[in-house]
Amino acid sequence: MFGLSSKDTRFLLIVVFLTLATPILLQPFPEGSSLAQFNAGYPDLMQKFAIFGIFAIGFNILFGLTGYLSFGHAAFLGVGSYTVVWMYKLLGYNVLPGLVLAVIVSALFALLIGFISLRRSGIYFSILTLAFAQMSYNLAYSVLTPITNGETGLQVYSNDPQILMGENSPTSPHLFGIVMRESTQFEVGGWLFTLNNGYYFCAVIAILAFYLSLRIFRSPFGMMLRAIKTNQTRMNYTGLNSRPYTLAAFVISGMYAGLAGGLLAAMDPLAGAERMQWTASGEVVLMTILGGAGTLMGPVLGAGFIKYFENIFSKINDGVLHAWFAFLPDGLEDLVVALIHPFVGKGWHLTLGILFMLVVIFLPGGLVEGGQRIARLFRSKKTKTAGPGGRNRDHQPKPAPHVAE
Amino acid sequence: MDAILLQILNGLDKGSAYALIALGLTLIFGTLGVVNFAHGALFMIGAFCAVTMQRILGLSFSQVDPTKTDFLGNPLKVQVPYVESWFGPEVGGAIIDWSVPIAIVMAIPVMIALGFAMERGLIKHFYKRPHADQILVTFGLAIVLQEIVKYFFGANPIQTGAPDMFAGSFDFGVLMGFDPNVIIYPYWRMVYFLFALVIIGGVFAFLQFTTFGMVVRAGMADRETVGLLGIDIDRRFTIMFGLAAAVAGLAGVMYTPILSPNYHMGMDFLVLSFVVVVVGGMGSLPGAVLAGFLLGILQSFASMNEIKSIIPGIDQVIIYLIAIVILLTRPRGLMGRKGVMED
Amino acid sequence: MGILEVKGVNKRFGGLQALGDVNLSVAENTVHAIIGPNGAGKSTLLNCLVGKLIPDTGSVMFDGQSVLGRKPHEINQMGISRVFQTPEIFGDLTVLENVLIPCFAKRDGAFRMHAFETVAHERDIVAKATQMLDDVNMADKKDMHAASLSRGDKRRLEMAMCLVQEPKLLLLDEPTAGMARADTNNTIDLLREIKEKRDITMAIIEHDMHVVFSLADRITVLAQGTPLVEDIPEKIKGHPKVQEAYLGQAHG
Amino acid sequence: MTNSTFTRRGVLKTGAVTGAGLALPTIFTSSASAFTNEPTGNTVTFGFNVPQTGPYAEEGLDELRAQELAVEHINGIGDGGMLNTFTSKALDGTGILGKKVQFVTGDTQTKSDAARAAAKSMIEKDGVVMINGGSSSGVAVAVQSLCQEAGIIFMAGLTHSNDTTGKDRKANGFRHFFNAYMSGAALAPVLEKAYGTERRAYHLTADYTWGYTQQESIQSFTEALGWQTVNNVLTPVGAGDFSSYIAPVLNSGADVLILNHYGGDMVNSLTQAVQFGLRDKQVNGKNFEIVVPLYSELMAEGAGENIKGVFGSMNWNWQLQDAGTKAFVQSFGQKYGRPPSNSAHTCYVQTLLYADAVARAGSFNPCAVAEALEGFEFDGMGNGPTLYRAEDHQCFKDVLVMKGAENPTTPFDTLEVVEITPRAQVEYAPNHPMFGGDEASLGQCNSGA
Repeated sequence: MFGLSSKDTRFLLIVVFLTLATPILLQPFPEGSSLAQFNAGYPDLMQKFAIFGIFAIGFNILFGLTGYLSFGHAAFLGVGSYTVVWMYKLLGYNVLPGLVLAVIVSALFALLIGFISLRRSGIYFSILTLAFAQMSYNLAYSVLTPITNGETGLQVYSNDPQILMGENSPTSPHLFGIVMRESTQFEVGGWLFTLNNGYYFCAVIAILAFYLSLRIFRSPFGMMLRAIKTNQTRMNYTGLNSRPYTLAAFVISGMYAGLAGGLLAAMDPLAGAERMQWTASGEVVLMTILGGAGTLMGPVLGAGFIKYFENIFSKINDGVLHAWFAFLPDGLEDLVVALIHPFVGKGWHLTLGILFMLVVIFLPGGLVEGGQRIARLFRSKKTKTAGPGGRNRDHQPKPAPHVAE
Repeated sequence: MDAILLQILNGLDKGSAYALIALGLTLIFGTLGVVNFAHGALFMIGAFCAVTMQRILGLSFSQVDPTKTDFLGNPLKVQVPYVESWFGPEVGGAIIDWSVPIAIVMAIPVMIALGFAMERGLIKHFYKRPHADQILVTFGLAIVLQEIVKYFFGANPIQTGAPDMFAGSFDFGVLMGFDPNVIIYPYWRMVYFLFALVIIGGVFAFLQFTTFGMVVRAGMADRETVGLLGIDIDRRFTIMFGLAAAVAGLAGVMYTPILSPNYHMGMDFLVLSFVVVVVGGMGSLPGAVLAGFLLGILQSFASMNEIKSIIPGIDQVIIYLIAIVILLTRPRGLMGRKGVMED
Repeated sequence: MGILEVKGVNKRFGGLQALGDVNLSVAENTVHAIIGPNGAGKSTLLNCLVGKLIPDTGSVMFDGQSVLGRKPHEINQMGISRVFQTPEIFGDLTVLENVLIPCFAKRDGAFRMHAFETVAHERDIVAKATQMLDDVNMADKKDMHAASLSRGDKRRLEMAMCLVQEPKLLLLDEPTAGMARADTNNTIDLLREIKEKRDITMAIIEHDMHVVFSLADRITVLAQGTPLVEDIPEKIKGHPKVQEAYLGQAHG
Repeated sequence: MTNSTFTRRGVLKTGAVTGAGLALPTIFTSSASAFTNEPTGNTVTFGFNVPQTGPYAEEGLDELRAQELAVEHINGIGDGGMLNTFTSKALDGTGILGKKVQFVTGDTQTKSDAARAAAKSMIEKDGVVMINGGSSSGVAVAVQSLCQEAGIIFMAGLTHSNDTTGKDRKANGFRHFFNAYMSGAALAPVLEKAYGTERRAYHLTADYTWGYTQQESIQSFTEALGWQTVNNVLTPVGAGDFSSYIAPVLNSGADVLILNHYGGDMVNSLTQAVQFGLRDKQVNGKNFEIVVPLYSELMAEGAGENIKGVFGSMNWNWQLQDAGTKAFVQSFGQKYGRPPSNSAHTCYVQTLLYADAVARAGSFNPCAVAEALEGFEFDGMGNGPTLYRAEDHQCFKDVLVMKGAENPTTPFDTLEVVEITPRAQVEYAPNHPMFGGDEASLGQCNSGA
């Protein structure tokens, strides 16, 4: 189906299901329970999962496949956002023209930066991309204030032209009248679920983006990209010109980033310059490596992981801690709270840093490898009970690790 | 002319800091082949050694001064540093005043120990891992280090002044026949520049003239061969890591009077120092130093009003612009070797 | 007129004359060996043929066209494939994928944006690659990680990757360097088989006389960057100049 | 099923006890709400959005302390602080309209994006009715427009840019803190008195929106005094080393350096300017002077003794002697062992003002609250008689001119109050050109219904 093998189709269907069911899956705890703090099923965070998932999927097409480590992808994210907000200002709040243009503009921008940066490889390439992105950020923050509105961030003002705005057009981002920030809520027992238009818009695009990346991974083009990562010399002596391949990968991943940036502005009509800072570029690198570079699902997991930390752990303050451990005797309660205190709330960076280290030390393949290990553990238990037939596995020649999963 | 001289002077101490950090980064990269994103954090820890020394020397006991009241209206508790009560306000005050230079004594062992611990405990396991993994793990470490510092010292910049002796500035202009106040240069920045020269010279001399250094240089060129000679290169590389950490730390200690330290100063310097290293050429020590000073001076030039009025915002992007130009014209930076970090 | 014509090629590195007035002609469907002691300029000559180096003067014509100034991938597309001293393969890919890539390169040229096709659906190409692996007796290893192959198998795979492109000229850079005797013999067998089964021109740079005399139709002896003699193997064997050049190191 | 623009929580979070929500096996509960996050139980949730990481984390921490204290006072815990001196007596220490106040916190990271994400999460997930806090103008403007869209009230924390209540003003947003224009208006007479009218000023300005507005304000006021502006140099944010900007100052013919910097930049640029010996120099026969238009206690602490004798302005300072200030300092000092900063003060006051407005309006409906705040006159909050102007939601009150103390005895009295500039002197028309002119408009109040 969809031009995919049956295994990939199954994989895709699982991803589709998980994406569509996210608003329910991420609300495992009933409202009002003390663990409700950990629920992540609210629109903003779910949108971020989908959007940064797209960003990371795109980044992975470049980094995961070709091995070219770009430290400047945030520039495309920012360009995408600015494009969409400018379209709001000029045309109106329909997100479609902005998103289409965001992808086009970021593609052109990526073509320019990629054309220059890809003249070098390795860390020299990384620094070139970093330099371009930092220049974009610094200029957007200061000198280009007339275009970007600088530190405040680009937003829509009432005196903007908005020539396509009708009398009854929604006054916030929408797709032909479907307003992004509107939600449908329903309650089941103590559980409250929020089905947000914006999230589903992002989710559909994310699924398409994922499907596209799956196709690229399985295509001859994707194979060429992996070949570039492995051995460029052989690539060239096999009659293949690696430059257009890497440039194409760079532009594609730039378009993904532009799309993600555009979606950020489609969910929330403001574009800040910090989106282009090197820390934002670094974030997508971390997401990809953390999840598992070169795997299909890894970057998405990494994106979810980091965004979850940023949004959920940072909100656990002492008051919340005290509420959790209220059942303990006073002295003990204070001690436990004091012990946990440095790691949550404003200390969420610390926890994140420690987790980076733990993951990379113990799971070199990222979170995906963790998942695979668990699966293998599960499988080996099963094969043990299944009898000697399953044991042969280990003695067969080791098949190449498939890039999927 | 005077404006250019002035900016060269200003570029020198900025360049000194860049060069020192880049030097350490290159030592680690050149010897161990590890991309150390925690190097900025080492610089920051060095700076906080100075803060700690200031705190230690300023350790005080409270004395109630009944004539004054604090903000709640209670009698004011005056903090009297122990050193002042031991040695008298004169000598004691002088000791506190000199806390930044004194901190060097503390910073050297602390940084070397930290370097050893980092290398043995963490970096060692990452020699054979891809650069991406090294980046992730050292970046994680950098976050952890800076969060720990933040936990103890807060997020605010902390004032750590230079000794009073070095307060104020020297008028170079008068010396060279210009009007007064045309070319002034703070004494402490001169100290910093000289200090940087001493450290850089020391590192080069160490590598050039000691057997230890020769082995390390050989190891940088060809690790396997040196290993085959039966020389325990790993132990030496550990020491090199300690040395690199100490260089970064000392750069941080002495920089505190110029830049009040805060917990994220390491990250601020990290990106810049990587640009410096790459412009110099990965793995080239002279390249790192050269690029450090070059970028420092060019950045100062770009800050001149005359230039800013022609190209607005040039001072914000000059470093990156130079990096792009150099990397496009010289594929491996100013003095880079072939084949290093190109895959 | 040979398929490869090298005329008056000079190459200097600083003060060192690496190649001095090299003339060489490789006839179609022959195996032409280039031998010579270390530093004779064999590798430099090879690099001039594949576009890695550009000669200072002289011309290199392949199949009636000049190769000078072309990039390695362009020269490959003209029909020259190269086997390296240490096998250059795609280590992270499977054995089958390693062979698929040259198949695509042959069909689609130096670049094609085939991002929306699926490898598995390219049945002709997969069949061709599988057939090739079968030919070199590696069909059973097609799903293995190329990096995990033995050294001999890597060489075999690299050869397969070159052959599947059906090159007009196959360049081999010391294909048996550093091999044990048994492996060397296997390689000789493999090359002989290729020579018999296919219409192919080969140029071999080699150190090992055993290999050269087992395979070559013609031999050029290179010394200090200049061709010393060129002749059939039987004549080369006893040639005094060759003896002189190889004095003390008859077998490398 | 409910359709809502921003999420509303029907069920309350009351700690460990799971209430009726779980007991009732209701599926597809529906309850119409009049406005965003209408509190239905016996509690109401505030959102405190402050920088907890990044360069302003310390300031954020102090804001958080004050907000927590304000919540205690509203709920009747502690000594009541400024509620005792506040002229409006609508709050009685039993919460607001019979509901206890609870709060959630978010981390702005001093980035517009992160601040909006944190604010959205508090609105969507925690169901807050009001957001308070922040330590930079970019963040304030970004969060303010978000609150406008969401239909809740935004009570700005520390934001000094003219834009917040100028061209970016919003019907749902309110600012108690003073602004760059007021700084200029308050500083000018003091500068005239201290340094005369024959001065030549050199501006170093942080290269972003706040820097521009402050520079513009100060320049216009100093030029009105007769001062000349020699140059205005934009410096990159977070430059760290400002030496190449400072070094040419002396030779430019200027005799006053005005540092339009804040936070770490201000600490560094001031420290370095002093290190260059600028303040020991004589230019044009006058002592060279430095002015830092916007002060904060934490930055003063960071700059140490370099601020001695340097003029600047503040919204409020704990050393004031009015009853409101004393009550607040007492209450804050007892709890945290340190006097509050002026950003803590503004967040504390804003929280109380919001609560009071709700009590007076008798509703949490943002439009009703906004109406209660508009044109509200009050006293007893430490700034003298204060007006929340209806036209632009800016508070008008006295402004403090400060000077670095010569002989501080504790880390907390590094600044001393030089003058309390009366409110009349810092007032301006709502359509002042620096505040967006005639085009600036609050827009319509949004309740999210």
